[in-house]
Amino acid sequence: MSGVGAAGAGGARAGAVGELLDVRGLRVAFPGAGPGGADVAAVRGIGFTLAAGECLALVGESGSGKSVTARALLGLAGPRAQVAAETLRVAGRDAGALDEPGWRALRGREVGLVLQDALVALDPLRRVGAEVAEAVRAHSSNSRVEADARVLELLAAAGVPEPELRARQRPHELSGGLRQRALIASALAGAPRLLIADEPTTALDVTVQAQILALLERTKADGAGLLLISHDLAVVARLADRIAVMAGGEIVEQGSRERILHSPAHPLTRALLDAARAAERPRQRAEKPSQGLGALEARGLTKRFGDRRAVDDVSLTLARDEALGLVGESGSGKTTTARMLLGLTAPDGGEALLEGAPWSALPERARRARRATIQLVAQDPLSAFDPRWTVERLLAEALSIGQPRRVRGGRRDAIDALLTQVRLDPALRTRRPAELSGGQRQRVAIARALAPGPRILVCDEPVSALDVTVQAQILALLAELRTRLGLSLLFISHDLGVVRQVSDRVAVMRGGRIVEQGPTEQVFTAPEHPYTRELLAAMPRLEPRPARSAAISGPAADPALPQEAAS
Amino acid sequence: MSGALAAARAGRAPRGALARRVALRLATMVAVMVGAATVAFLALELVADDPVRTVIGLRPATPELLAQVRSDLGLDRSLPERWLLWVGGIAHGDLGTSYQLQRPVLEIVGEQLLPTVELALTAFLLGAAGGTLLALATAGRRPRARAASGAAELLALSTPPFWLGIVLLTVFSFQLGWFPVIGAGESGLRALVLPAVTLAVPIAAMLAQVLRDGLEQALAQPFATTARARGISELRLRTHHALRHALLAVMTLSGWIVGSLLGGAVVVETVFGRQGIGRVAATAISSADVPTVMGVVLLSSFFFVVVNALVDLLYPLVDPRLRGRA
Amino acid sequence: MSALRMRSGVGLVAAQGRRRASRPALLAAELVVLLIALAALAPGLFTSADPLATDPAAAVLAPSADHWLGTDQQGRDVFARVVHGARASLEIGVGATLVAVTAGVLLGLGAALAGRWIATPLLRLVEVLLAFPGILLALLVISIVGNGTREIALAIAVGAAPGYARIVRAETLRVRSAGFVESSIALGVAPGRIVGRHLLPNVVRPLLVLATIGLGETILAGSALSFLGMGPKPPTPEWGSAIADGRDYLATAWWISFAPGAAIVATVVAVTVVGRGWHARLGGGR
Amino acid sequence: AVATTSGCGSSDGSGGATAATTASADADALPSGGRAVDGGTLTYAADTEPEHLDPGVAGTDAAALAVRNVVDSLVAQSLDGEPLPWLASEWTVSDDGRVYEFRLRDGVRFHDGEPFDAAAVKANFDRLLGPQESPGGAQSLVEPIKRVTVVDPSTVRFTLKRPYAPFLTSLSHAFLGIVSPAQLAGDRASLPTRPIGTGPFRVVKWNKGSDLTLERNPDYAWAPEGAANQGPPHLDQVVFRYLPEGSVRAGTLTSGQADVALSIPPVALDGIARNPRLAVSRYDDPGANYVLFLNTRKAPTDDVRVRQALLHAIDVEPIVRSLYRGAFAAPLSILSPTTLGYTPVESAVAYDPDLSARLLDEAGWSERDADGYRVKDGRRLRLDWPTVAEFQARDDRTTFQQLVQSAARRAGFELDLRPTPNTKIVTPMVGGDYNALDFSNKSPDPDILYDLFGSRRTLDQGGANMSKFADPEVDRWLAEGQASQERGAREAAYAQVQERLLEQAVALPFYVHPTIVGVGRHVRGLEWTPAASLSLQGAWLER
Ligand SMILES: Nc1ncnc2c1ncn2[C@@H]1O[C@H](COP(=O)(O)OP(=O)(O)OP(=O)(O)O)[C@@H](O)[C@H]1O
Ligand SMILES: Nc1ncnc2c1ncn2[C@@H]1O[C@H](COP(=O)(O)OP(=O)(O)OP(=O)(O)O)[C@@H](O)[C@H]1O
Ligand SMILES: [Mg+2]
Ligand SMILES: [Mg+2]
Repeated sequence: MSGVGAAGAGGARAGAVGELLDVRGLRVAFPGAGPGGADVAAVRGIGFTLAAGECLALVGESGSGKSVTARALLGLAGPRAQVAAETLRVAGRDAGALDEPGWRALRGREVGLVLQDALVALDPLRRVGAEVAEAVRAHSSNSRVEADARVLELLAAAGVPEPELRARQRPHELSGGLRQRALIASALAGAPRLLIADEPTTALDVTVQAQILALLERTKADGAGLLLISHDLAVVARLADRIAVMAGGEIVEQGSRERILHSPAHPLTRALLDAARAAERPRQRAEKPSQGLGALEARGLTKRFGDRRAVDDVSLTLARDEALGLVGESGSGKTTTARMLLGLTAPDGGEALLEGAPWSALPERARRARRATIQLVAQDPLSAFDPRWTVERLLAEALSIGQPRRVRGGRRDAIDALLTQVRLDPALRTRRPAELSGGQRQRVAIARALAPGPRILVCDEPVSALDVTVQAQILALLAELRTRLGLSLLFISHDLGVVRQVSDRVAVMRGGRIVEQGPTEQVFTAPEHPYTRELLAAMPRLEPRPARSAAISGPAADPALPQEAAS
Repeated sequence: MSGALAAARAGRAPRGALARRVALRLATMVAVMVGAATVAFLALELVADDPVRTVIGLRPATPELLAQVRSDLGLDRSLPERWLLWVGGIAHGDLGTSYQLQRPVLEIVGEQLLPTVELALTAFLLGAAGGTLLALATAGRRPRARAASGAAELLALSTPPFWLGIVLLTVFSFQLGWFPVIGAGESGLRALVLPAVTLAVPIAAMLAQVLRDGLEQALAQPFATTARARGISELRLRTHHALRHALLAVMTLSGWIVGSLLGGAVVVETVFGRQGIGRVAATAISSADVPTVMGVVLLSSFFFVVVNALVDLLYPLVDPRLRGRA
Repeated sequence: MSALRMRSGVGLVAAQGRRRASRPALLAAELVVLLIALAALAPGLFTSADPLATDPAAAVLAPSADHWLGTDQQGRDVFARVVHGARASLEIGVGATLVAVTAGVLLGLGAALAGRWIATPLLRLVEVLLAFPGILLALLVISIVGNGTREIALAIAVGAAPGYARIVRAETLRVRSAGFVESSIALGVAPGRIVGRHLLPNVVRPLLVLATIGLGETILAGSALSFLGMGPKPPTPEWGSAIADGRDYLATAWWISFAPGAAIVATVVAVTVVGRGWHARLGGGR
Repeated sequence: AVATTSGCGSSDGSGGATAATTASADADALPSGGRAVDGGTLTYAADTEPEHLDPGVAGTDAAALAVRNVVDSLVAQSLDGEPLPWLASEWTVSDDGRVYEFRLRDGVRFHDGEPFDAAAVKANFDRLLGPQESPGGAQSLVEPIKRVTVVDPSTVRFTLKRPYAPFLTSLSHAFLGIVSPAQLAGDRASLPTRPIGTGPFRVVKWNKGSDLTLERNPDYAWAPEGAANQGPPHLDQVVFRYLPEGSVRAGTLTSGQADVALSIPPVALDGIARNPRLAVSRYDDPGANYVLFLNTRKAPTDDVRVRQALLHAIDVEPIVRSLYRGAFAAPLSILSPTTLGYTPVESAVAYDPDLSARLLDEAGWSERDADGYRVKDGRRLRLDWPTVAEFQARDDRTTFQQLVQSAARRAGFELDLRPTPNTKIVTPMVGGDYNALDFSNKSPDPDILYDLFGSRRTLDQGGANMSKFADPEVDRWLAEGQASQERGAREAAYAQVQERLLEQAVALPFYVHPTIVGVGRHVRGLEWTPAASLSLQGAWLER
């Protein structure tokens, strides 16, 4: 055995304390942190327990208080947080009575924490090895040499290939999956009996996601208690023994995995389940044969950044009225392709055609008149809006494109019509982007894209920043608008499930190239390219599939170079 | 696997390209320096009074004398010709001859360089140490201490430096007698204290503000929470994690620091009657001593350019994320 | 040195941080700024004494009921000088800052957006001016244009402009590649509109806040120039030159240079606090 | 005459003459008594650093202050203006006043071991008479000399272009001190930083911008006749420390860091005078006082009534008294009281606001505008007064000028004070584009008036006639003053000049500029020279 702490330590201490976590009536508030100085009650009296070797999953929508709960268990809710609990026993100690040194003794040694933002949870300026070594040395009198040896051991056990090399690198030189594993290694360095993992797989590609889940599974098997936090039921379905569903700072439903998955009581739980299942269902709509001329066409598009080919000889056709999905892991060149198609980035080779006419080859001046035809819905709507503009002004700008100045009232009606079209209350007209929720923001982005009356919509990861439930709503809206307005849709996502719901045809990208292209159901049910198969295998599912485990556990395709960092 | 790739990549960068990059950078540096000196040249030559008149001042000046001085100073040549001569001179380490002192500019500047560098360096070290300690001690802690030090910093930044210098002198030299103004040798070192402190106070204040801000930002980052979750002490978190991040913010200040050291020298050297470039510069400008002004500007822009280049080199050392980007 | 502080734009961006002054502090600072502005516009509201009236017989009197802040070397009422000095001091501070910001915006936008043939020389010019120590630049300009209040403001502005230009350029480049500008391009918005409606406001607003901080620095720069004998021409009441003129009296008649010094400190601190407060109010980092 | 006019930055030396009647120096205040002991370093805090130490090229007081200790002159002068033997042991003057023959002292050696002889003297003067590398203060001093001849190794003859009474005074000047002929012939490059003379001290080290160290010449045995110490100096070293800030100089003195401090700011005088360890001593500079020259060629100051009105409108005395705390005197003439021929002209300078108002009314400036300034034909009575920024820090002149400005305002004058950078002032000055200019002109001889008011001595002609004054009678008197060898005749001539100048209100006397030093009481044996400078040759430090 590689000796990852939890096994030995867990064994030794197993008899001492039964329950690792005993939480009752936990409340966390941030006084004065809300809008207008109101108090924020982030967690409102929740309770749960966790035993060694067990996994409790905390699921719920964004903002429901999952992370705050996790941090409060380690006394790290922040200087402004007010934490209160009827009972708060962590690793057998009464956490309510702990002072700062007491907490310090608990942290790392008894309880390991894997923070939500894996990509930024390691100090970017220090070597990965130093980060892990710090965890090792914080709780032992190991010499530097011993600590270094232990670091390598830990990294290897966490499934990091070439640990000597990785220990010497800095976080930005590691892919997201590797970073997440290094982070878990550092959390396990003190051989804690309890591991808290906050969204350990969000923002990772499906293949990498699968590897991390496997690692956590092993940790649990070694005897440590695991508190797993996620907003995605499909992700936790595999690991959790028990599931607690949070909403608005409260636990609305708690029970065994089977109970929650098969007979959910709370509507929210059901919504979460529905969202997860949608990805697994085959597309309902009948596929239309692509008709006539291409609305948008890529011919051998190539783009280099430095000596790296981000997009390499990509040819695609988006037919009229068609929805084409473009999938691929992070850094595979999806966004770059889209930008070239939109005429925002000049291709180094090849050409993009818009409705059969030259497009990327034209100067911007000539393109401007036709821009109304093709519109973009970006991944991150917040950055796509001028932060100081109101919704009204944003939409007015879009409406004014290519149209003569309208009378005030007319424009206002047009704005209201747009908002209604995307199912938004026209009263939101006066809000600024920062004052909208993620789902509302994305709807405004869609409304803005619709304003000039486009025939083609390019959506670059339009839902990946959203909750699963909101995600589902937006996807439904897009589907509806498409049929109602007769739009052609280029839909980009790294999430296979999402693509499957939306597209008529799918193109799979990897390393800048299209490796497979075909009708959606054909690609999903009978993938030809091994890479497509690998992607599909890694897709998290509510119901475990028996044949997949071998594919998951292999060290497999870590992107060789730091792609997340660069993109 | 990826290591091999990275190595291969590094190997691919041809050595010639690196040399070309270095050469280009050096050329840009020199161009900026010469450019700065040229600004002074054009300004003084085109707009100021006749330099010959200024040089002679109100001494009796017959037309013959005027003509003689004009040719002595080489002012009988055309403007572009003089500029070319000057630029040509730099290549041979000749910065021309001061109109006012009738000595080679290189010599004048050379003998004043060391005291200014000594003063500036001491001030910088004092300022950096003071600012760092202050920031470390107050970042994200006790609101009252933070407010007090914040107020002190604002005060320090709002005080005219010559005034501060005189006050420091009055108290610490004239009243308490701790640090002499007049001193050489061993007491010369003590005589350095007050001018250096005068120069260092605003730097320390500015650094403290920027550093504290950087520290607080770093301490609010997820990696700081992760580090805390490992059970390390607060001090270690500050010194081993946050400080380095804050340093990045400070490095963007380097241009300002160089400027404030050199510019501050003008005032501080006058107050304390110290040797140095600053005083030479002030007198040279006020007497339109074009070659000397150009020499001083060339030199001070040299420091600016060099420090900027150093910072550019240091950035990737402090922040490895920047490595490998051109 | 203070002449240089105004060039610290880069540092200031970093310095102001996310910290927000407490509400009462901000309010007090706004009040101080208001009072100072009022003094500059209508000094008569505060004092009826003539700031120019000399009286050798009443020179260097300590503060008293007649002269709240004492009298100076010329027997002029120090309080009146300080109140009336607000105008020239602010003229130098505000004037220099305005000129510097305007020039900085033009230079910075040009260097960021113009074609290579214009942008590159502009960028080099900014670099060259940055490399030129600010106080020397100011002295140089004064030695050329003379030293009226306006000329001094101009001289300081020349030293401060390149710092602003650099920030404007960096901000412009940042904002230009921001998603919302790209969205506008994708929408087909005309370039002129993009610059006017999206770039400029997003670049200039944070700059204006910076400028409130730069204002204090320009006032200080003015006083350094006075110290070097290049201050505004007498008998204009002005704080910087009042400190410089009173420095020999520091040990014997502290009030002569203390009062204008306090005025400068109060202005700089208040303006800085207000600037930071507004910066935080306007949405911090963006 | 020594006619350098750049403000106070003019020349100084050990020549000069004291008006017998006026006691304008409190030389008594210098600490005295005790028995001289050898050794020690004297630290001398001075305000301005010399730009040059080469006596032949230097041109400022600051240079003279340092150089005087390094080089000796042919003659010296007593405090009452009599020439005394120094490097020349005796001399004769021809009847026509054109030929001077000097017998040189034996056994004098330069610091480099070279002997001092007639050839050395000739070499020095030939250099000054030949084409100059850069014109300095010495230039105008040697102007009257036609040639210098070696009669024998210990006799040298000067032939002048015209009779020139102030010649011996000129020769006593530090700028005509004799440097080693070996240095002149060989290592000239070291002259500006390390002149080699025969003086009581030699230059050791000059840290430009900071301090200058001189060291005792142990072989010195040729002090001027009448000097208390005829042997080598008592002090081992003299360190001049250049501190431009007045308060800092005063501080170094009070804190004991300096033994002597020059130009103590008036505000600090009381404190120093009260300090039992310190003393203040002053000596009025000879030459022309600090005055405001009025341009007689530019409106409105071309009207004598306007000039007179200004003269009578300003009560200078209380201004000087209050600002300078009694350390400076309000003058009654253009010349300073320590100058030969000084003649007070009380009536002409009297404060008389009524007379002033009458004169202005007469001249047509009878109305006043909203600001209280007088106007004529819609134009304001505005006088353009550029000041040299560089000199403004002296004597708190900025303050003084503003007090004058505000006094003039009461009479309806607008004095437009404009501190002007050096780089901007020469052209308007030479071009006559001003109404008023303020300068003081230190000089050992009343002949300074020739340069300041001689009709052919305008600025564009290399003179210093800033008033652009031209009066044939004054020219005649000035010529008489130069030519006559007789003291009484000279005094009479200059008296007439002074009266005429103030009658015509060509210049406004502001104050008599004294050299003020603060001295530690432990410093003994200091002596004032007639050029208002302290001689360090006899100084010693009490332990
Ligand atoms: N430091 C803080 N100050 C103020 N409010 C906070 C703070 N941290 C969290 N909150 C608020 O507490 C609530 C719960 O936040 P939490 O981060 O626990 O959500 P979450 O369930 O983890 O969501 P996500 O899935 O987006 O991570 C949110 O409304 C959040 O805005
Ligand atoms: N402006 C750029 N400069 C340099 N490299 C770039 C740039 N834009 C993209 N790249 C690189 O090109 C490659 C493809 O990037 P792209 O953004 O198209 O990927 P993606 O498939 O959209 O990934 P993600 O899912 O993370 O958005 C990546 O390796 C990225 O680092
Ligand atoms: Mg969370
Ligand atoms: Mg992308």
